[in-house]
Amino acid sequence: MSFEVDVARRLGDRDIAVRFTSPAGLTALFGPSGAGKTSVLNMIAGVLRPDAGRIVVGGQLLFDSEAGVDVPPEARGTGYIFQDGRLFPHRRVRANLLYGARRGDGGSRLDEIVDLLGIGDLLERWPATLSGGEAQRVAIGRALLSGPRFLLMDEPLAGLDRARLERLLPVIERVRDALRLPILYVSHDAAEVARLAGQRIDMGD
Amino acid sequence: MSFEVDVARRLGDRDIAVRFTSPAGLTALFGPSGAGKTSVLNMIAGVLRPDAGRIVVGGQLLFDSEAGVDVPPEARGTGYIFQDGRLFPHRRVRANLLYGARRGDGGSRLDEIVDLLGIGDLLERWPATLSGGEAQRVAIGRALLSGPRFLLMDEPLAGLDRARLERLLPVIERVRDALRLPILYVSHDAAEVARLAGQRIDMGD
Amino acid sequence: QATGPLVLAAASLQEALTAAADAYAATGQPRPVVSFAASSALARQIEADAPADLFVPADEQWMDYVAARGLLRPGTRARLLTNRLVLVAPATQPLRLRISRGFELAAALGTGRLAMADDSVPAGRYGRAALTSLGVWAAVEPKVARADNVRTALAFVRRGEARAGIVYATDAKADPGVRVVGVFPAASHSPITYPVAILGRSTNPGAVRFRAFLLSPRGQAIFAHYGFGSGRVG
Amino acid sequence: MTPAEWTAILLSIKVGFWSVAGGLPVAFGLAWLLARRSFPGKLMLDAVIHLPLVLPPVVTGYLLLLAFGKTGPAGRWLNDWFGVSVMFRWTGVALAAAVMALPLMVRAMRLSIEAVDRRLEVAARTLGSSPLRTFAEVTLPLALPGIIAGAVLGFARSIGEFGATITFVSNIPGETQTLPLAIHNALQLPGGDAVVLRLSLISIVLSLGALVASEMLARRSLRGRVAHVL
Amino acid sequence: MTPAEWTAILLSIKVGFWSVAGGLPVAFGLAWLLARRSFPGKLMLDAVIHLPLVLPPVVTGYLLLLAFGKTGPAGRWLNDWFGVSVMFRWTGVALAAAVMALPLMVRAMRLSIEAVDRRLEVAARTLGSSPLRTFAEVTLPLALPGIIAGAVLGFARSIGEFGATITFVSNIPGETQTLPLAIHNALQLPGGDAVVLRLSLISIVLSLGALVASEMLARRSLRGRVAHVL
Ligand SMILES: Nc1ncnc2c1ncn2[C@@H]1O[C@H](COP(=O)(O)OP(=O)(O)OP(=O)(O)O)[C@@H](O)[C@H]1O
Ligand SMILES: Nc1ncnc2c1ncn2[C@@H]1O[C@H](COP(=O)(O)OP(=O)(O)OP(=O)(O)O)[C@@H](O)[C@H]1O
Ligand code: MOO
Ligand SMILES: [Mg+2]
Ligand SMILES: [Mg+2]
Repeated sequence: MSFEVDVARRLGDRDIAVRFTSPAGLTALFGPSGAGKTSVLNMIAGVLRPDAGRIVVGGQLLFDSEAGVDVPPEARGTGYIFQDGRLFPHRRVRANLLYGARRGDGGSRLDEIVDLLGIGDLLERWPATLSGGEAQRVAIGRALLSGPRFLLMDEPLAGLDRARLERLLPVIERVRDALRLPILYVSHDAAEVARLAGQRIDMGD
Repeated sequence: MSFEVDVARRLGDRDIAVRFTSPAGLTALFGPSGAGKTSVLNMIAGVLRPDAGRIVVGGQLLFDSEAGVDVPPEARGTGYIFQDGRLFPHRRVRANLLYGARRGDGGSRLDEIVDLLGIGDLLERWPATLSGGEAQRVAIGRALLSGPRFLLMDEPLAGLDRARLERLLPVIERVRDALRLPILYVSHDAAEVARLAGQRIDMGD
Repeated sequence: QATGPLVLAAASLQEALTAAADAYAATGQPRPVVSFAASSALARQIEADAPADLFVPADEQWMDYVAARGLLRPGTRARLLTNRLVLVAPATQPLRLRISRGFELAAALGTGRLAMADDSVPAGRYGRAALTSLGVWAAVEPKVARADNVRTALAFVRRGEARAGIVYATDAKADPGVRVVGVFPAASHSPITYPVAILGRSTNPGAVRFRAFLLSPRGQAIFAHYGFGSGRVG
Repeated sequence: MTPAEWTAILLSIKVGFWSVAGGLPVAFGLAWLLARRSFPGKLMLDAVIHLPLVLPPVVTGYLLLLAFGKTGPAGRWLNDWFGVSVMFRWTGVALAAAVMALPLMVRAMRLSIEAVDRRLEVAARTLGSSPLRTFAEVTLPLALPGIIAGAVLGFARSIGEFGATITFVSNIPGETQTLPLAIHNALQLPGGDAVVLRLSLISIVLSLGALVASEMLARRSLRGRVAHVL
Repeated sequence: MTPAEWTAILLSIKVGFWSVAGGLPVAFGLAWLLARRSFPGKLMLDAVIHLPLVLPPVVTGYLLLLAFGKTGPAGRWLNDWFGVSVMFRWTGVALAAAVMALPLMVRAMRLSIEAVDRRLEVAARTLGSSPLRTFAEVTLPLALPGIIAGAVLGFARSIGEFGATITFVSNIPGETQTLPLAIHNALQLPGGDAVVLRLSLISIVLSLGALVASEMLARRSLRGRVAHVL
């Protein structure tokens, strides 16, 4: 089973609760703005603590409120592409890309991924000088290079142009299939979801 | 003429240069990531100084390097929806929405716009607690309420779900037609652009 | 209601002069207000034309400084008090030593230190002069710990951080934590005197009266109680 | 507590309050200049602001005496224009305290101004906000942590200031004798330790009060600014 | 410049360097605790750190004497375990300077730590970075402006420290006589003004050097972090 998620968390006066299991390579998390998609990703990554529940990814138990299990985020093996970018402003693009590579393969796939994302010209640049889409691609590269056991992608392709998108979708498909990384994917684009996702989880409002 | 833009600016080792006039209500700025779309919007808003050029919007001269005209940003009457949100973290949602309303109609359209954007429940919340799409909608509301003479929209609908999008597109159409506000609109969605835009400017790479 | 004169006085006079001001006030006069600080700071305040009435520094030097600038009321400068210099040791580690020409102070200190005021304040200059005239300064100098005033030197001795110290007799008398080893011969240093004078810009009639009180037998008796010698004799 | 001690305590509070109230706006202006502008002599200005930190306090006090004494340029100016003098007055104490606290206030605020996200100021400008309004409604509140920190540091420094004060405006009970001067007096007296201890405790309580107030203010000002994550 | 003055200058530099080098890590740890943790007694810790600011320096010096003297608890401990004493030694001067500078360093760093965007730390954790590595590679460099400001403030304060030093370790030329002590001496002597002026200028030049270095460091550390907009 790729994802077994059963979590509940109160945020302000909203109750976020979701329960799903998905055997698919890529599971899409679908739902309107404010439904709680990012919160669910945060809980799986271990950066937002569920009030109660249980999280298993790729057969590994990450969280269980009853058993008292709570694996710290750095040990979960997450490749998290945040909705809000979060590049390290004090490191150049190259150093951003390689930040998590210590855990992974030490960045041996740097050239390949840089090429795929079309960010070869940006390696020596500071994040503050990147355009929106450029920063987004660097964030994707950073997550992929960190040797993750699974990917959490929060609208990773929003803000990318069609041409870039057409080049990136196959990459994600390859990650899904060749590397056999379970992916949880948040998107508002039904077509994109239909193309990529083996299973679609709908979060109501 | 809605927009008469002829600007050039060097950014790092990239030369951003674009020249267009558009009589249309809504002009789409189209182009791949890194083409310079945001930079053009910044120049029109008066927050990035062109190295040379001339900017006229709705018949009003905003910038002319030869004549030495450079209207300060607060006097340009821009309604700018930034690619990166930029809500004021120290003000609640309501205060964010009303920040520019002093210039506009004093916020008398607050209820109407809040309703259209579906952010009525969020008025007393702090920006840090908003979801990605919620923040985006508040930013749109803030720009609309500031009584702008024209709108600059940098991928305003990225990250919004389809249902929300379907409700928002008519709003933009109404702004364009009823309020007769010239709009410069950055988007990667060709369909969206086709639906909204009277004219489409392509920025090459 | 009349206000008392403002007196600028050396910090080392604090206890005695406060008592004198109290006694003066008890005679029905407006109580003098006394500002205690380093004589150097007070002299410079007078030079900056600060509105004060009486000046009582810890030595003649700063009075000369003020006098040279014409800031004193002519004919009001007088010698108020005298003091003696003593060698002290911690009460818990007494030192047996007789102060005399070439006495074994350096040896007695061993690896310990001699706390005294710095050359820049009067007590330090008197102490240095005394040790020099007794012929032991060269041997002792490397072991000297200089304090910014006598009270700090006294603290080093009281806490046992210094093996011995040179302070005024008045300070030693007031501190039960130290024992007087001996009194330096009066001839080993120039006389320790505290002058008093009325400032030229003074308009407070109390200035004349309080000055007279300090120099009167009643005033002198109060200072004698704290160990000072009379400035009228000697 | 003797009446004289009470007087010193009240004076210290008054001095602390006014030195911060008067010094903060000046410090904020300077911090803004240093954080945001570049101009010839900027490093010099920075150095001058740091002077009271680098020089022994008595030297600062002496310089104040030279400047604000009856014959000093600032003193003459104050006298000619306003007919006032700070010599031997509590206002002089507040002035000395403010000068000594200035570098601390400026540094704290400068740090916070530099940490303000300028893109938010840009956003305010496009919303029709003048540079001044942007400053007052965006920069200033976002720099609030530094303003609060500056105020606390300044208050604490003012409460503790000794050397410059006694050199500048002497040690006059009821007028310029603040807590540290009273403590210093007691320190010179045999058996004054009990008084030293008592007055020191009072100083500590005063600054503790300022600390508590500042923490509450800081919490209030940052209310809602942090999300729940991690 | 007399040889004695040269000695005082070199000693001041040594003291300034070591008080900052020794004090910064302690201050950073404290700043981190105050910025990020809540624990019982936090306000008390905050108050204790501010003590040297609030109390007259001579009181701090006297407390150091009580603690680090022969019979004081810290002094005895140092002697029993390491066979050393800081009394009347230049190490005591550095200790006094560090203590006096501590509140300034802590405040500056605390401000910067509080300004660090915690979402970046969260990102680092998800990339496999332990809390410690996250601290060293994300929090620390992002808080660098505060560390630099703290170092400058601390250095300047150390260069200027007088009251605590002379009360704690007295004024021994060549061992504990730093620039402020030499300046203070000169100030007490009629006609010492020329020396006061000369030594004050040297102090100013020293701190100016620290300022220039810090501005360069700050610029380097912020290189590339600001975009061209407005
Ligand atoms: N601290 C908080 N206080 C109150 N409500 C909160 C808080 N944090 C999050 N929320 C609310 O929780 C809901 C879920 O947020 P989340 O970011 O998970 O939404 P999302 O599904 O990712 O939305 P989007 O598609 O807009 O990014 C939102 O309505 C948000 O406003
Ligand atoms: N300070 C800078 N130094 C170097 N290059 C810069 C700098 N600022 C911007 N650029 C480059 O200028 C180009 C235009 O940036 P801009 O943000 O305008 O692109 P954009 O068309 O909005 O892209 P996107 O669709 O990804 O948001 C980008 O390639 C960017 O990397
Ligand atoms: O009373 Mo003094 O001027 O410190 O010797
Ligand atoms: Mg989201
Ligand atoms: Mg862009």
